[in-house]
Amino acid sequence: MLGTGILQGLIVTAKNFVGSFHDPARYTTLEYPEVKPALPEAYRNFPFLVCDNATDPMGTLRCVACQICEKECPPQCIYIEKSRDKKPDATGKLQIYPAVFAIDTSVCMSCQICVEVCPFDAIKMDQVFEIATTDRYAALLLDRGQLTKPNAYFHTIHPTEAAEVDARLTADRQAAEEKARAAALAKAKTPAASPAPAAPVAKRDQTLESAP
Amino acid sequence: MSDPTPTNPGITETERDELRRHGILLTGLEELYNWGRSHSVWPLNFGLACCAIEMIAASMAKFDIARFGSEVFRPSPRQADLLIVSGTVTKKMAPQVVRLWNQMPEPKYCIAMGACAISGGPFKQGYNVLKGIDRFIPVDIYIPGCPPRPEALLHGLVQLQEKIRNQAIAGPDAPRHLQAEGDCNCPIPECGAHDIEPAQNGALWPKPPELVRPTKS
Amino acid sequence: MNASPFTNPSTGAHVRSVRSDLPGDLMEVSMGPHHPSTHGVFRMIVTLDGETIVRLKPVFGYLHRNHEKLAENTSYLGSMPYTDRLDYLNSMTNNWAYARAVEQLAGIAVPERAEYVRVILAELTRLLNHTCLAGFLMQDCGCSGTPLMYAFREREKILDLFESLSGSRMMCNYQRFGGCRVDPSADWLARARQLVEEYGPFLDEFEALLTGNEILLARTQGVGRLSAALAINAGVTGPMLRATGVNHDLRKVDGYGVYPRFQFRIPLGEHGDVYDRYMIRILEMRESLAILRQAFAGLPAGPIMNPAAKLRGFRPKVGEAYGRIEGPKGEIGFHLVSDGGPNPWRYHVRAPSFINLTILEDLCLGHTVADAVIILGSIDIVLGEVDR
Amino acid sequence: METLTQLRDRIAALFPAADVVLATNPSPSAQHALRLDATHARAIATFLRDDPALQLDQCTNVTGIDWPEKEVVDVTRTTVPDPAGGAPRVVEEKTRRIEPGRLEVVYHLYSIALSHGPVVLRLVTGNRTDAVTLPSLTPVWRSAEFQEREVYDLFGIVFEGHPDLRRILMWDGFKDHPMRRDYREPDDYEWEPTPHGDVLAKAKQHYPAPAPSAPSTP
Repeated sequence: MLGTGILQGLIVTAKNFVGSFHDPARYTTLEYPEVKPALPEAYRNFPFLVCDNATDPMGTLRCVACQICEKECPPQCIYIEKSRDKKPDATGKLQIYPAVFAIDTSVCMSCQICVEVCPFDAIKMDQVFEIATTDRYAALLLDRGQLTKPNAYFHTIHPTEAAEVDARLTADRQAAEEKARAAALAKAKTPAASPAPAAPVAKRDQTLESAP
Repeated sequence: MSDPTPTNPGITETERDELRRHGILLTGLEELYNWGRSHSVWPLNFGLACCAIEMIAASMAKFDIARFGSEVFRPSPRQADLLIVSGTVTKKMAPQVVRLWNQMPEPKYCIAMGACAISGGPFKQGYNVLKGIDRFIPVDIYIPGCPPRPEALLHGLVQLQEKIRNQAIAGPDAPRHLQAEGDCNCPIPECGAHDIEPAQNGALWPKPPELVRPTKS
Repeated sequence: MNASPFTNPSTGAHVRSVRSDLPGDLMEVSMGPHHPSTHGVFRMIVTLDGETIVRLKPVFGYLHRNHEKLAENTSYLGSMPYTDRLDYLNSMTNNWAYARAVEQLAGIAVPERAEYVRVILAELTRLLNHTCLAGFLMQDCGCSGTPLMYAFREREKILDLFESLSGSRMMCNYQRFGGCRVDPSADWLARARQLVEEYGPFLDEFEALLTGNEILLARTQGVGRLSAALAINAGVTGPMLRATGVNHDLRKVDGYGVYPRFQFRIPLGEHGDVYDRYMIRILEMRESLAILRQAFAGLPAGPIMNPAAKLRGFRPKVGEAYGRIEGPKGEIGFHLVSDGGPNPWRYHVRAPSFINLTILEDLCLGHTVADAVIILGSIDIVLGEVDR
Repeated sequence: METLTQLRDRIAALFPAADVVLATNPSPSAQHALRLDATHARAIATFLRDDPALQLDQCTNVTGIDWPEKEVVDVTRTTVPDPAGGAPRVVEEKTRRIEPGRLEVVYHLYSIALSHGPVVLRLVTGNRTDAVTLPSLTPVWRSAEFQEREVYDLFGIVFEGHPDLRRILMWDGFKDHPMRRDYREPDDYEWEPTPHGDVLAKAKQHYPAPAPSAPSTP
């Protein structure tokens, strides 16, 4: 009969309308500014730099300015300049550090490739998305100081990944110490032996390309 | 001439909030006017690219932009208050975007949503991509992200409402539409033989802040 | 019927006779690039006789973002997130098509589990795309709001799944050459399985809302007919082609991935009109649910990435490859030419909705402007892919 | 389906004047191609579409490729027996030659009726400047219509016999062909806060000259 299709449709809308008063599956509105969304652990927005010690963020940056992320970043929104001197990193080993590290969040496409290619677990994805601003230049071009966040923060936003990273870094560190101790022991036994090789820091990729 | 909007009405914000909770509204003309304006920002129904889908999502049930008074997406620029530049503006599209902006009546606002609208974003090195819509029209709020979540758009909208609420209705700080010689029509670029001409609106896009970068080899 | 002066000699499409007692001038109307119904920044220059379309020229390029040029200056991996932004509703299938082209180019094997996960994600994407399309089509028909709102309610559920797996709602950047980026957890799979179980009832409800609606039938049946011969010759693929009755689905024809292991049917249309295109998509969603159930049941354990696949410094040998899969909109293919360097020498996207638009004029001739809007809606275009 | 070599022989028998070359593809995809000459391309294409054993009724993909002029070094290795009776020496002879620039169009054909493919066709222009005309295959496959327009727009290949050869992605007044390798995009690099690589060189012209002894900020 003509009109049954329309009636059937109206019944569906009526069901949804009535259902929206008692059924959470039909009332899906998230009252956003009052109720913050429950972001999944994997959610990514913009990158940040991890430092090991919150009290001395610049001294304990994991980044060693290898410039891999700068090179691999598809939209080219990372800018790194190497330091001329070296500073001890968290393990006490002398390392180059980034003198300038800038990310232009007005360009970044949140693709996470910088995180995937970083051999030092130094750059991770943040989850802050409430960053609308009236100033395009100063507010969206983030420098080293604005980008750096402590490892504890990383643990709060990506607990699983952070735990994995910590376990891996600890294992690497222990292996390095082990090796250094063995080398020192060997050196003590045979003073004429060649000096111990540098402890490996790179975990995934040993062949770091030097910057152009 | 005395200031028509006294900055100190003799009552603190907390007291005023307390009164408001009891149903007593104390307001000035400026506050009432801006309150009305800020809660009825009607956007133009204008989607460009990926971000437009998130803009539509923001207007749908889950994010419900109607809670902010902005659900009335107008198809015609003549009825709209807000231009949400939601996506990549190509050089071929730039004249049309500027024309739409010029067709909108004052007071009007512009939100650059997403990386492409702000700076060209991931596509900024492309030959047909405009490196930011603020080269041609004045932008009030920038929302970075690729694409920003619908919540981020709502956050940007709240920022815009905040901005509207704090605008004076008289004096030199008043918005364009209340200024006697306020003119917001932007010159429309033309598609030339190799590029759009002019490549930017000189009045809006002055030299960007100087950025001293030690020259890398 | 009088022979129309507007018969298109190459295609034979012609104009229905219009009221000849009211002679008047033809009128040229530019629809778009800002038009509320053109699905983005698409423009049609329409010549009208009264309200009947006698000529229609599509104008593209308002979203030409130089994807191909950028990809030729980026590494193979660096182009992966850009493919998300081609057809921004279906990033997972775009990723897969690109990954498949590179895997063919370099001869990379994909672990079995990754193939299953890809099928699961591609079919979820198909659900998402077709649901949204139905909503947008209804929007074009004039029922503004309700169907689209229901469609987006379901879309959000699928996007939540994508987000918790890949980290982003729309731009997943999930596939890699030789596998997938992260392994879905048991918890994620349980959630996906639950969504699939709930999707059938939603489709029933969605169909009760729409399919029998007399206004919808009157607006869509017999509108925008496409013949099978023209569809094949014009390279039309996907649901558009199958609505004309041609049994051609790359999931069956090429049998890529692990699709040959699943039992599913290919819905075919008879008339090739807007209604058939709408119905094909609804029926395809039901088949997708069947594939998803089988994929969940058969998902093997094992690695998700081929350990031999390289992430950085990937340089395929000289050669070229054309890889294609059945995306929700049709055949999405990538043509890659390698000169042995880190960047592709030539990178071309065979965008289904771009080529499906070839026959837009033939479909619209003789119909009214209002019909042109729903014909365009039924082709299912996304401008990011049309213009690239 | 017959192999591409058999197909080439069949075409050569049917079109004796045509120059059909089998272009091998060394990649694992093994999608080899037939390079046709411009004069017979449309006749051969029609044959491929209508031949009952082939029925390549769907032209899926049309692409242009730009091959600018480049210098190629050919290395020929010859094994020279050592006259003294030792191990034979391998002598490398390097010859340099200039590979002329050219533009190429690639068509990917499939058969929906018989479910086979792809057969890849290639057409090559004489050079990159004036001899850029190729026959259009739009009369054979309608799907080539917009794709050939795109190739014309981005690469500047002129398709003879195309019903409506206009720019499609760029605007009508645009003069360049941006997908060519030697295309230079307009200079709008005045705000590049994160430059490196090519962009750094382009952006440098807009930078203020750095202070001579400015130390990098720690």
